[in-house]
Amino acid sequence: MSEKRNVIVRIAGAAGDGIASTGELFGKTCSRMGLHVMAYNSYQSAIRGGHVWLQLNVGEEKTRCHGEQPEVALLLNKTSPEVHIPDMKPGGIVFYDVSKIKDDLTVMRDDLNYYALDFKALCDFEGTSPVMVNVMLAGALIQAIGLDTSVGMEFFEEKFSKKGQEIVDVNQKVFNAGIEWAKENVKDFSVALKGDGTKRMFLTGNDAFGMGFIAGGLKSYAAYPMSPATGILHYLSKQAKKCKLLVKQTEDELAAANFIIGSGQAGVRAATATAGGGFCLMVEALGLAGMLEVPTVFVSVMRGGPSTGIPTKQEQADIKLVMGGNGDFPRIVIAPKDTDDAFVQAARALNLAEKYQVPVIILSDLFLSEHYQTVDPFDFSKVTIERGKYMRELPKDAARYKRYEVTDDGISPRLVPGHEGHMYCSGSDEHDEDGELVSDILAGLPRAKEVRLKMHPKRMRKEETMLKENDVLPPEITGPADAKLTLMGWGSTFDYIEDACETLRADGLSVNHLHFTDLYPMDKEKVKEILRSCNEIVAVENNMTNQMCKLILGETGFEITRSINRFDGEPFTGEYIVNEVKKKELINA
Amino acid sequence: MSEKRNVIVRIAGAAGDGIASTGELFGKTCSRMGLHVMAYNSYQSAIRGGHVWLQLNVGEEKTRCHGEQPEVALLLNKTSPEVHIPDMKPGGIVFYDVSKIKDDLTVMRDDLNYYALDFKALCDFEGTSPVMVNVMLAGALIQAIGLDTSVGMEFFEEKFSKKGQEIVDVNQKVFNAGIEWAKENVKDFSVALKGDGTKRMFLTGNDAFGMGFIAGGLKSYAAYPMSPATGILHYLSKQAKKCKLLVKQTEDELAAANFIIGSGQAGVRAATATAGGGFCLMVEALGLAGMLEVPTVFVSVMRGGPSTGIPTKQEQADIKLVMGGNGDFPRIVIAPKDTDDAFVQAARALNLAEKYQVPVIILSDLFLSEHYQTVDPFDFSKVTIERGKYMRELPKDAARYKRYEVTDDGISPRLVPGHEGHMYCSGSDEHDEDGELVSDILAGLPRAKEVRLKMHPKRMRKEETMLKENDVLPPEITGPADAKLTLMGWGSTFDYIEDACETLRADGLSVNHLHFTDLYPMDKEKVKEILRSCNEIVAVENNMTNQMCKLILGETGFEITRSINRFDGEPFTGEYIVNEVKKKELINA
Amino acid sequence: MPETTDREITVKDFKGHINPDWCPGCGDFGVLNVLQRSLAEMNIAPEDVMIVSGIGCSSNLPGFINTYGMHTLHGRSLPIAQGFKLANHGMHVIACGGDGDGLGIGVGHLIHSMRRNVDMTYIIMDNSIYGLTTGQTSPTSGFNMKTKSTPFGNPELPVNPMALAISAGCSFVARGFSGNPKQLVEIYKAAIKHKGFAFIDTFSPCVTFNKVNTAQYYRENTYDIQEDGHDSSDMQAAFARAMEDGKIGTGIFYQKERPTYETPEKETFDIPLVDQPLGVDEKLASELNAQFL
Amino acid sequence: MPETTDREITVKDFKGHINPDWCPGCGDFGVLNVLQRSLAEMNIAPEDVMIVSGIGCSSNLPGFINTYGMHTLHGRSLPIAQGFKLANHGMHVIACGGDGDGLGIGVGHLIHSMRRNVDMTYIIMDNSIYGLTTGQTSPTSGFNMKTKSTPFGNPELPVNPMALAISAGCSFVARGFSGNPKQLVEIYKAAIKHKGFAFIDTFSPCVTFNKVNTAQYYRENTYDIQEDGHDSSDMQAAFARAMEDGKIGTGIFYQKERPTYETPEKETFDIPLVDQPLGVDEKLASELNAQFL
Ligand SMILES: Cc1ncc(C[n+]2csc(CCOP(=O)(O)OP(=O)(O)O)c2C)c(N)n1
Ligand SMILES: Cc1ncc(C[n+]2csc(CCOP(=O)(O)OP(=O)(O)O)c2C)c(N)n1
Ligand code: SF4
Ligand code: SF4
Ligand SMILES: [Mg+2]
Ligand SMILES: [Mg+2]
Repeated sequence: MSEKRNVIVRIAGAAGDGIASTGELFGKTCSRMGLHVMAYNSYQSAIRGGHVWLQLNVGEEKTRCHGEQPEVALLLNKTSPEVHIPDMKPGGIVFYDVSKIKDDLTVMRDDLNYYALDFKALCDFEGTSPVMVNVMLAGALIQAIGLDTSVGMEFFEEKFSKKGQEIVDVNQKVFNAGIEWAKENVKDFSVALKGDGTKRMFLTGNDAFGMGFIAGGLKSYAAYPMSPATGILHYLSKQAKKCKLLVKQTEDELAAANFIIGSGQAGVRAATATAGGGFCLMVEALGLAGMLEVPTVFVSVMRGGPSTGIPTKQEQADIKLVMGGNGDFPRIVIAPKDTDDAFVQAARALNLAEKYQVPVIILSDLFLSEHYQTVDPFDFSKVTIERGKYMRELPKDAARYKRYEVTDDGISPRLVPGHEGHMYCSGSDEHDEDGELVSDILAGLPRAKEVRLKMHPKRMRKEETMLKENDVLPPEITGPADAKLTLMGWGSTFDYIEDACETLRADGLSVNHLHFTDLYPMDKEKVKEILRSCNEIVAVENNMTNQMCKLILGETGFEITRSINRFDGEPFTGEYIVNEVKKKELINA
Repeated sequence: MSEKRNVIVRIAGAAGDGIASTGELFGKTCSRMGLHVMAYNSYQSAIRGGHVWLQLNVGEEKTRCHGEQPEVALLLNKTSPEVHIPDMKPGGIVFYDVSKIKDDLTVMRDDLNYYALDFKALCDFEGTSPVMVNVMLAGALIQAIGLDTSVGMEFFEEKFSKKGQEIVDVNQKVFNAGIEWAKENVKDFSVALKGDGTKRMFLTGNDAFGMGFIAGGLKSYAAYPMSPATGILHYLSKQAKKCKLLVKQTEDELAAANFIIGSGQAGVRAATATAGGGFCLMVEALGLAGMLEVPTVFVSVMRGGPSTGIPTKQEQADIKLVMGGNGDFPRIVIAPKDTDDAFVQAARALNLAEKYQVPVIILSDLFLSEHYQTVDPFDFSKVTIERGKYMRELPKDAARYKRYEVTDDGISPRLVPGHEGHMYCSGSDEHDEDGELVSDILAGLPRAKEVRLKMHPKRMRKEETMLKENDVLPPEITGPADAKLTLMGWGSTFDYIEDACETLRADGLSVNHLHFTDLYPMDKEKVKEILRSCNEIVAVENNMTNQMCKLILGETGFEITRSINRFDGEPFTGEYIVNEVKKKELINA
Repeated sequence: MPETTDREITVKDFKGHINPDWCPGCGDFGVLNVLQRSLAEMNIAPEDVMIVSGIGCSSNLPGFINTYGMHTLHGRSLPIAQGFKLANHGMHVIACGGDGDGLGIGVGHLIHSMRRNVDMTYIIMDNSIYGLTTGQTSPTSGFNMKTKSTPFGNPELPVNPMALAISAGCSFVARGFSGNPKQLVEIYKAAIKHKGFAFIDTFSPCVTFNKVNTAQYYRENTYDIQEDGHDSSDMQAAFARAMEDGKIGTGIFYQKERPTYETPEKETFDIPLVDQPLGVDEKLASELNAQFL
Repeated sequence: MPETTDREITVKDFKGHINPDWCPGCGDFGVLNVLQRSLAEMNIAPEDVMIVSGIGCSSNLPGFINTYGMHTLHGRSLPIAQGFKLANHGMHVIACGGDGDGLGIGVGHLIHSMRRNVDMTYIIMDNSIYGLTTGQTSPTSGFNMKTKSTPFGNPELPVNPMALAISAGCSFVARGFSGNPKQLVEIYKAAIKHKGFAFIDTFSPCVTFNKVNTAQYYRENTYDIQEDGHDSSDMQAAFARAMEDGKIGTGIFYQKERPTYETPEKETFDIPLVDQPLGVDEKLASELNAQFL
């Protein structure tokens, strides 16, 4: 990819300046032209004000990274120049409105091209308002970098037709004013990106989770709003009628987690999502699901911690959280690697939850859940629904059903409630195969110990079965197997690390990439073998304390001693990792 | 201790049969005579019925273990013989009442001495009721093994004088009936224990925690009842007026944990206690205390898990729980080793919490918290109160106070609210040195990252300071340093392992004991060095999955591969460990 | 709305496999009996009933009755019961538990459940004490009552479950006493029949840890509000009864049917979710994709 | 009871270091202003005030006022505030936050705080929406209201904060509107003066996400119950006002002083805990040991 086939665009302003809608307009323009977009939204926990920016990397091939240095910028407010001008790539172009930004920007840097538009003059017609500055600038931008302007026109139709034709018209006129201005004033820009004409979806990881859940047969979803997980709730709420989903905003996370346990016990596929602080409130229910053996899926979206932390910023520091709970119980932890994978893993999680009758945790993060990206339409037909030992009925002459029958694989046949003659009670206390409580029937009798010694290992045995049945994805290596340096990552850093590896290899360095999607359970021997096969491992973690390295060490005894960490609230980029590798002299090629 | 200087007594029956009061009577008799008692209560999560037993090991020297095979038994109900006769030591003696147990017990075993008393006949006077059978049998027992019967008489005075002299009288008469019967009917029993005349306290670990807290300057205690932590609430409630404590039973654990954060912020020493399920509900507050840097002490008492689990049974499986929380924040985890240590560590925890302005977790367990034991009166004068960088006022001309000033040791001077001119707000969002929220003042500006990069390490640095200042107890080795086999344990298993080591050494084996009281933070190098100095380590954990081994491995990279585990709900005993060592051929002496 | 069955159902059909381990004389026996009778008299089949409880002596009930059951977490029976009910509204769902469970740690869920109005029944077995944890103060313990956690007297006003329920928009609000099975069976039947969230606070004395709120106390201090002419459709009157000093009213305080939770979402709930096919067909799949194109 | 000060206090003394980042026009500005005015008019010194909030737009308030503050967890301001107040009752403690914070996730604490009656003030800034999380339904969102999480309409009845508070035994129950500062300042002053737990639900419109409960809506649909002759010592009347359809009453619904939480425990609270010496003397130590001898 040394040939220039992408462009990085940044749109910056205050919250409320229309950053998101400009981004949507721009992103859709690209995705409908068949271009690839990777967008990152740097926003704040304040509704208005605060400084916010969106960065889009548009390319003719898949762009793995939102990039570091923008080449094109739309600056929407007074604060923007001081924040973003220094970041610009030399020779980049900057659009702004003279009423918002009055300073002479060339004083800051003279190696950029500045285009100052005058909203009042250019859009001096009825129905406009200063909040539409962004629309005008978007027109100029889209024209300037040679994209298809007709998509924008459609976009306003779709977006505003419900609000009335006048709104559509005025937006189109303002947009057009920007286009016309650019036609006249913008010198030829070096990039003219050509799409392949295939329309792609432009969506977030949260949207993809929602779609994966629907594809995987979700029927009950309960959640309490919490950034950056709320997108799933918003998405599913909209689909509720169409897809016949129960979507419930509960009074808190305690209720949400327990609600899905009720639904799971009834025999429907159920999920919830939250972020760190909310997941803290679900830990007790997680153990309940483990003990009652109720299939449930918990999405936990990481954001900057601890406590409320930096709620709209990126971090990967909740491994210890999702591994918590009182006592031991089986669970699965999956950290999807990108937007496509979010779709796949959501559906897979529902299958695994039912097959093993355990809680499955999908560990996402702010970046994965909220960044926009172009992806090909999802192939729903590839999703299979496997319900494991699920039963609605028993044969007429069946012996009295045992809900928690001890089996070799630890998984008991599961008859869901409603069937005549085989009633049972599921209890959070230790119980026997019938579900009857040790403390009710065996209180203090020596047999209580025997039951305990059968039932506790029965549940824990499921983790072994997962490994035996190859239901746990081993870490995967991309790049040359014998590379001198291995960058180890997990979850959403996949694309950045891939991007960094490509760059490093292009620079002649010998690197590969070791990626974990499934975090727990971990196949000790297999993982150790893979780790040992690497020459020199450097962990790349979006946190301060290398939580993944500690998990690997605690599970396998393999110690990774070097790492690249970022915990300032931003996601990595390929460039960031490349710089760190070089700065730390991690490799002598 | 090869000479027989102790006796193991078991009292068994249904919940409600008066096991606890018999135990108290018996225990006090011993402790006031200057004997040593270690008692374990095997009870159930049912108020009445269920089978319950209490075992007391009484000795002239410290008894470290409640033991396996009882030599004397009081059987109070019908179910008792089948459960307990098989456990008895050959030659042991059994007391029971003929109205409750009608079977011929010699059929079960003929190597025991049975004493069948007849309550109706012996206590045929006014005011008696069948629930007093235990009192009569206690009289017989105390007489039979040659203890001082006058303590019992005092005991009834103390216990019942408020209820009226008749109650006292009838109890004394029934007690005496047992004594007289034993004088006539019981053949000489081989043990006649002699106390040293020093009165000792007879109390539980929970009582000791409560006393340690009071000694350490606790002022605010909030909790929600949960076995096996409730004893602390009961103890402190009683002392509230006398010691001027705020003792609050809150509406739930969420409230309790947050309540003490409020008190801690106000500048008073504050603590809470709960068990696993309740601690799950405190995890969010734990992170809040970490972020706001509020001194707080959380006692988490482990019991059988997962979920409600086996609520009145022993397990050590909550390490992952107390290490949980979203994001990274500093904390301290202490697992006291015995009743004396409970007192010491409770007071120490309050000091560490204030010195480091962090949450401190005391990880107790059912056995430590609820078993009764004799200990010497606590030396309150040895407890010092160290408040760290605590301030009520600032000099008149002080610069504007920064609550979260960045310091080398990570600890900021702490002015508690109420002082003129230096108001601040503590926020759970990432904040600057003044406490002002990054998202309020620096939303989206590059300086937000700088602040984050200063403040997050500032907090985490406290863990390094703890190690540097030797505030973390390294694991301790007892026994010969060069032993062939090392038994590694943590928390309340201290005495069992000591007991096992003594027995094994008496058998000529070369063993020592490596014990962790402080679990976290862990001094990687120091701990590794100590672990490496051992020849062959076998972990002894009261759980199935070796949570402590995983913690050690994850923190230090040192792997312990062999272990003795017990997770049937019972605590270890020295004998149990000895048997496992021998059965597993863990050592060839 | 779940149906009754054609089979003939008797109390025996609800007899559990294990004998309750409550203390002899515990009020909870009465609640269990009345519940079994109510279901039998309504001819509801055991397999059509799910009983969900929290943790506490009272919460052991589902283990002692022959229906489907879940014995869950302290304070969390209501969200679980609602998650179950909405996933399979073909079944009758009954939640039960103690006063600590429902009015202490669980009161937040209770308030929200009442306004949500899922079609289910909730029985609190109210002994004004924490039984299972051996006698601490509960949200319905009287002001100044001495308990293990308040040896100098309870410093808080007790909650008033009737007033709270009426204010929270509960569509069926009643109070009974396990020592008055004749009245209680009628209340439980009316509650189960009620379309919407039905709440019954049931006095169920703890003989072991509460020496104040005894069966005798309730026998002497309660009266039947229906016999006293109370109009359960009158909310103001219901509130006044709830706030009465002196004798304690039992009976149906307030009842008014309104759309249940499922009503506005009838497209989703036309048949129970558990009976619906999983996943989406090709057409719907491409519609879902198209939203993002 | 915390005191007022001898220094002369003005609104300026309460001006914070940072400018609120609320959206222009947000109702929360009005609440902040009125609170600053109330404290100044009562001549309370800034250092004698602790303001504790949860999480939400409204919960950012403590960062914008010059008093001591804690900005804590969503739904947990009340336990923290009480833990603080009882540890240092020499200070005025005010808790505040949103309708989601206090009536959604936090409603359990609210109910128990009301019956507990710690001497403090609690202000809910009620915009009938989840503001900070960008517009989901809240416990006071109207039935059928369309929000991001209920695009087909809210299927739940809203909570009635006034009725709930009266039923929960709250000793001071009021409602105000940030667009009516004249009335609101009087309510806040009465609340802060009130000995016991004072609760004020304050309409504080969200201009960004709630297009229904706007300032204009409240201007047109509220009336002053005191002007209408309401007797705030009459609980039945208060309940009736709380249940009114049509126009929405503002003012003090109910007020009745009763012993505060600290009263029965006066031995402990003679001086603020924070001013008491730590640990025990020798005599008390040996008494404590003696209990177990
Ligand atoms: C989260 C949590 N906190 C505390 C407990 C301990 N606990 C068990 S039952 C109970 C209260 C029992 O009182 P109530 O709900 O009134 O039921 P009762 O036993 O009186 O029937 C408590 C606090 C628990 N199991 N889980
Ligand atoms: C435990 C937890 N759950 C969820 C959130 C996310 N969250 C932040 S504010 C908020 C609700 C905001 O609504 P409200 O309390 O009414 O305050 P407003 O913003 O409207 O003033 C939520 C759900 C959180 N911070 N913590
Ligand atoms: S302790 Fe009380 S509530 Fe529990 S079973 Fe016994 S009598 Fe019933
Ligand atoms: S989103 Fe609403 S509540 Fe939040 S600051 Fe803006 S107007 Fe106020
Ligand atoms: Mg109770
Ligand atoms: Mg709100």
